[in-house]
Amino acid sequence: MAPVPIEGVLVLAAVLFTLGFAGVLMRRNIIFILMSIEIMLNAAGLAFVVAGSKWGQPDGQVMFIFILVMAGAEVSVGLALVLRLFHRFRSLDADAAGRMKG
Amino acid sequence: MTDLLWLIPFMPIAGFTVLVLAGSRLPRSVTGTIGTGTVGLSAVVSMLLAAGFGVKGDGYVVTQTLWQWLSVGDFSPRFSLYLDALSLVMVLVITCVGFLIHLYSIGFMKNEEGYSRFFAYMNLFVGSMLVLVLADNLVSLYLGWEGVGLCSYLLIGFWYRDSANGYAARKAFVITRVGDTALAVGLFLLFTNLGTLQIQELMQRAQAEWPAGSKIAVIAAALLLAGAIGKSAQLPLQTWLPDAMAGPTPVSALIHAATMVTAGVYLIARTHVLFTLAPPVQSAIAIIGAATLLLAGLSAFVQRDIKRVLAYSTISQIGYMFLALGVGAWSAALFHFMTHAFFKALLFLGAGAVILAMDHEHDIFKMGGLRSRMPVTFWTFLIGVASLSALPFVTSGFYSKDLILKLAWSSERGSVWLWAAGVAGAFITSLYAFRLLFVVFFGDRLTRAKSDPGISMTAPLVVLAALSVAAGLAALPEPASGRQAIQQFLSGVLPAAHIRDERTPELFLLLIASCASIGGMLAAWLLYVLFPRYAEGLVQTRAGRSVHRLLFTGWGFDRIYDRLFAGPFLWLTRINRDDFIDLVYEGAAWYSGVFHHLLGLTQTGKVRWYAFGIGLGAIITIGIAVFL
Amino acid sequence: MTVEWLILIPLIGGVLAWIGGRRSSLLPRLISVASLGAGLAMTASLWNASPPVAGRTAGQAWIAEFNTSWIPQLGIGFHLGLDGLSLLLVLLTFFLGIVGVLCSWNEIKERTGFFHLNLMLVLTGIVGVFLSLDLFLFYFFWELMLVPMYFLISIWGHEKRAYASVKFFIFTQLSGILMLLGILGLYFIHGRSTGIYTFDYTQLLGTRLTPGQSLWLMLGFAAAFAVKLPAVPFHSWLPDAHSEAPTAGSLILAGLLLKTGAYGFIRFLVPLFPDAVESVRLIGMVLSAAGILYGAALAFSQEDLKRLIAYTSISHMGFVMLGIFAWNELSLQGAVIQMVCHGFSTGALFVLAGILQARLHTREMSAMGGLWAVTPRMAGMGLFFGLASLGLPGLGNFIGEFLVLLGSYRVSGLVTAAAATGLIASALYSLRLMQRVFHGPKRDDLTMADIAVRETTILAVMAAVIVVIGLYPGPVLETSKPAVEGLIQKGNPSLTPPGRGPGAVKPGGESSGEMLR
Amino acid sequence: MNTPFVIASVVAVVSTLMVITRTNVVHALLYLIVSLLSVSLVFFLLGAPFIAALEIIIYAGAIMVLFVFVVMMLNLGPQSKTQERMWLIPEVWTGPAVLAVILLGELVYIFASTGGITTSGKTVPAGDVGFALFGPYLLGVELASMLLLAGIVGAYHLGRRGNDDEQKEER
Repeated sequence: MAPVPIEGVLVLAAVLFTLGFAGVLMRRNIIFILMSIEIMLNAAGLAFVVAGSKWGQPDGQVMFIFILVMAGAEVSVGLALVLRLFHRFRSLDADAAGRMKG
Repeated sequence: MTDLLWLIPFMPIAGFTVLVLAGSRLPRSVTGTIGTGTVGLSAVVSMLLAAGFGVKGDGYVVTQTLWQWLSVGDFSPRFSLYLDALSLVMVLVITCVGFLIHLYSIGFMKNEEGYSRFFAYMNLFVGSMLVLVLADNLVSLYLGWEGVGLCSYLLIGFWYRDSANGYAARKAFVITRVGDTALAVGLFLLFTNLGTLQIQELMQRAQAEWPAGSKIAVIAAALLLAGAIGKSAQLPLQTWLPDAMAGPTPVSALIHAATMVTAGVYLIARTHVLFTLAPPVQSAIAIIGAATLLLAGLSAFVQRDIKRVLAYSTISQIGYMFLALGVGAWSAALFHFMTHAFFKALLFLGAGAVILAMDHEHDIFKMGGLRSRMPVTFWTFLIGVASLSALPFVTSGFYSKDLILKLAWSSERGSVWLWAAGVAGAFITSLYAFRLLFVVFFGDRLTRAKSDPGISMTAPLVVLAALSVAAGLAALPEPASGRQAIQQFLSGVLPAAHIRDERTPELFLLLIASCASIGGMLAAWLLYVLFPRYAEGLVQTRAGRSVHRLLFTGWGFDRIYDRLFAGPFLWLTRINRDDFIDLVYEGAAWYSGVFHHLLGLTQTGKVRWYAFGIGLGAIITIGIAVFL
Repeated sequence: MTVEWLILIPLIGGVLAWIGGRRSSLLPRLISVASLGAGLAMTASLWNASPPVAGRTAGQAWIAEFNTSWIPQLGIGFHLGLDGLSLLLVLLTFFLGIVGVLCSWNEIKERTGFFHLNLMLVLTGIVGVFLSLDLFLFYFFWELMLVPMYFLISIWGHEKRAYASVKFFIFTQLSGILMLLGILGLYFIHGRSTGIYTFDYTQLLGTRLTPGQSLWLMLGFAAAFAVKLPAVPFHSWLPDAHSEAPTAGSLILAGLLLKTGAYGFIRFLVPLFPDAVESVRLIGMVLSAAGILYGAALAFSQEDLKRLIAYTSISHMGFVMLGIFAWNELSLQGAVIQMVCHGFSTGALFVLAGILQARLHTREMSAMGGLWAVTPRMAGMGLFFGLASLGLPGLGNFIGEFLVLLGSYRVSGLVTAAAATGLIASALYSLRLMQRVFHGPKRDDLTMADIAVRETTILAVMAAVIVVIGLYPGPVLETSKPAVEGLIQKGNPSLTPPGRGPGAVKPGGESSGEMLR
Repeated sequence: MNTPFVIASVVAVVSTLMVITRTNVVHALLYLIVSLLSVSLVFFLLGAPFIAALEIIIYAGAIMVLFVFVVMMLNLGPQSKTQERMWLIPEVWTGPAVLAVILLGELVYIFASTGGITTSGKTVPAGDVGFALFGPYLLGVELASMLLLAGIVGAYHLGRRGNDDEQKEER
């Protein structure tokens, strides 16, 4: 099969990243925000891998692994916080926890 | 014996310190004797020293250095006293008249509270005046100059309870201070250009270095003149003297008639070399003198308060002295100063006696017919008025004023117009003088009045009356030089006036002058004794009323100065009370507060708002990185 | 040996007073008075021990000197030097310190220990400023003065004390930092050009600076000194700090802190940057003349007694600044005399204001009036010090102002004439003060005790000093003569070593032909 | 052009779009899983089979499952649909949408200018990745392990029911 064009993948990563970013801004439900963050992380990982594949070096993939690890840790702690938030504010509205302001 | 010179100024100042420190505890009689005694002692010492001078007055000088006041770089004035013929005349008049007035005020202030404070200030005044007159350098002269200004402030505001007196005192001090500042700047200029402030040295260096009429000499002389005008209440700084009558009458007699107001005359006489070097300034003096004597004379004519009449009369008489100085007749000015000191002090003390008798009634139209009730006061007041209006031959005023008029005509710097102004002034002077006499002492007795005051008040009146007649003797022509005794006496210090050309019509001038004074008397007789209604009628006419108001307010100078200087200054300072520069810093503080508030608003606490911010930041930075 | 003790004594006194404060409220006062008395005695002994003027060669300028290294790596030395000028000011400091302690004897009731600690720390800072000859040490003491004074105002002050103390702190701190920049700039330039990095004043004197550098460094120093000696645009902290501070606080603020600014100008600014000062000389003089008139105009319209006195000290310090910028022997000696006498006359006025406030619980002059009958002795004193502040000849202030104006006339006649009108303005506000507070209608609703023996003696001593300086200023002038001559030598651009920046400008003496010359 | 790549990326984009726009959380989750699978295909095409496998196992397998657990625990399900719809009104998402489009524009502008480079087409076997991991990146791996440990402890501590301040809350 024909070699994959770099900017094609990069554009894909950019699109995914922006969609994830838009998701973070648009949704008020914290779960959706976390999911969008996952999308953004995944898009970033994609960019790393495609860079690595361009030189045929494993470094891109090593970076992806680190991102994976970070994403795993982040989701676990994030969701634990979401649980606490839910118990505390009885709703998943991100703006409910807006006490620190002014 | 000459080293007793330091006693003259020291005695009154010592009296002042004693009275200030221990005054309130001493009984009144002791305070009185201390106050009067010190001035008396200086009078005695000055008479002893006068003996040494004799009549020859050939530049005989007594000096005594007390201590080195300052020595900084090339400026090293010494406290030293310099007594020559000019200062001797001044010292004699100050101490003798001062002594008489102190004697008078023992009786006058008998039942006033603050007795020791009064005598303390009076002693301080005589002390500073003596320091002024005996100073041998301009800095200690300035010290005496400000000292007398201070005492006039303290004594005008003596009855401090009434804030109007306080206002009059402040007005006097501030206006004289304007003159003093000009004098101070003059001192700086003289020192910077001539390197010394020692009067005698200064005069020699000025004569040597400055050509006549040079710009620097004119400026220096103008500044000294401004100082003299401030202190001697001449045009345009004369508005404070009529208000200064708020003080007790002996104060007005001593300070605002006899001594302080003539300090300006002394200054000009002392530094006459400087003024001869600046002809325009000298003619300015003459013109100021002439203008002042006319304006003040006219204002005196319409005053109702007995003391204000005399105040305006003082301004007018000093105008004569300035006229004399202006035309270069230095010794004539001094002669008029001496005679004026005597008869004006006499008039003021007489007025004080009248006021006391009418229990503090000042309005002359509420008095009348005091002739029979107060014979001694009447007769002494009559001599005073006669001398003021220069009745020919019998009064000393005549000799001194006639000398001035003669020299105004014949002197090199004089002119017919100045002489004419002088003669007109003479007529007006005798007009208002005799008006005062007739209204107060003649006519039907309107109100009750006590009889003559005690001996301690009448004695000075009698002595002063004698002096204001006897002083004329000083005009006796000297057998040798044919010039008058006083002129001869002062010739060592003050140069004789340069006569323009010899053929001055001596007799004609004498005739005109005496006609003026007698004419004024008769006119006053007509207006105020024979047809008093007529004078009233004249004032009621519309033109009469506006002229009357103009003259009454001293030609409206007060209103002009209020609107020109006092008003704007007060308004400006009141508006700027909280210091607009402070608003700049307050503004800075306020703006930082606003900025803080705006920043605070951006922290809404919403997670998505912060994400939005991050995104925006990313876009902007990428945009900058990519496109710029 | 003795110079560093002048600083240690108040410091130790302060700490002891603080400790003493725990036991009894009287002990700190006694300790403070004792230590300040000791300091005064030591300075006095230094004064008459100082060799007569003739004996002292120009080189050995300092009456007493103490120099050890403090942080050698950075070239910072603990270098103290006492010459005629600083000796007079240190004497003034100790004297006013004692007066400050005495007049707050029954005014300060709570936490007297801490109060006296702060008071003594301020005094230590001030004495340190007057003695230090190392720029870093100078800056150290400059900041040391600030914090305790802030506490003095903010803890024991009156109604708006928080506002006043913060404003005072910001003004002085900000300008202090600008001075620090100046010091460091000088330090590095000197280091780079000569290789030795040192903060020592005597070595930094000769640094070769380009006009641009010299101007900017000078402006850095000038900022701090102009704020402390309130030059007009930077003066607005003074009225607030004075009216809100306790009597001792405003006494020390007016009497001493303003002098540190003037001292800074004389000792550091002009000698270190003679050309820069030469170029801004006229501007400086115009600014000080404006300061004189503006301070006086504002003093005239104040209703609060202490604010009025504060503005008068702005006007008086304007004379000092005029003298400094004219920079010749006459004007400098005049500035020294004016500083000393202003310390006494304004200090005394503040003591009086403090007494009035203690009795009437207000500073508004509208609540006063007619006090001459009620308290004749206090009124007498008030009259005396009012006259001193309007520059009555025969009193010390007049000598100061007269010499300053005489000296500055040589530089520019017009500015001096303008400054001389300040004499009229000073008459206006002093007499208004007298009228509103002491004269006026009788007040029978006001029954007040006249001033006590303690206060009378303080005021009498200060009055005596002013009269003596007025009539016989010889000794004071003699002490400051060598110091002033030395400084004029350093500060006069034309006399400094050749090859300094562009052609040396004509010395102040023969400036351009003024109309009035 | 590489057709499987195009298909995979189209699927990824569409599914991610659906993730954002769904109101029901579970649907969004499933779409997310689809998106992750398509991205793993792209990884495979890029010659990174090990990463593709990891993506599926860890990302799609573990993390998404964790999400599902939490969603189930909070039983969000259908009844929160109305609330979601209320939160997703146009005036909420227009702003972020515009911002996202601008960001996309900038990124695309950057990437488009790289000009026709293609991947080397050489697949990088898992062994190389292993060698790299425990070669130069050894430190990174250790740090990653510590990160995971922290994640675990954090999750355990925060997730524990019966936490004292919660007790306070309910009482």
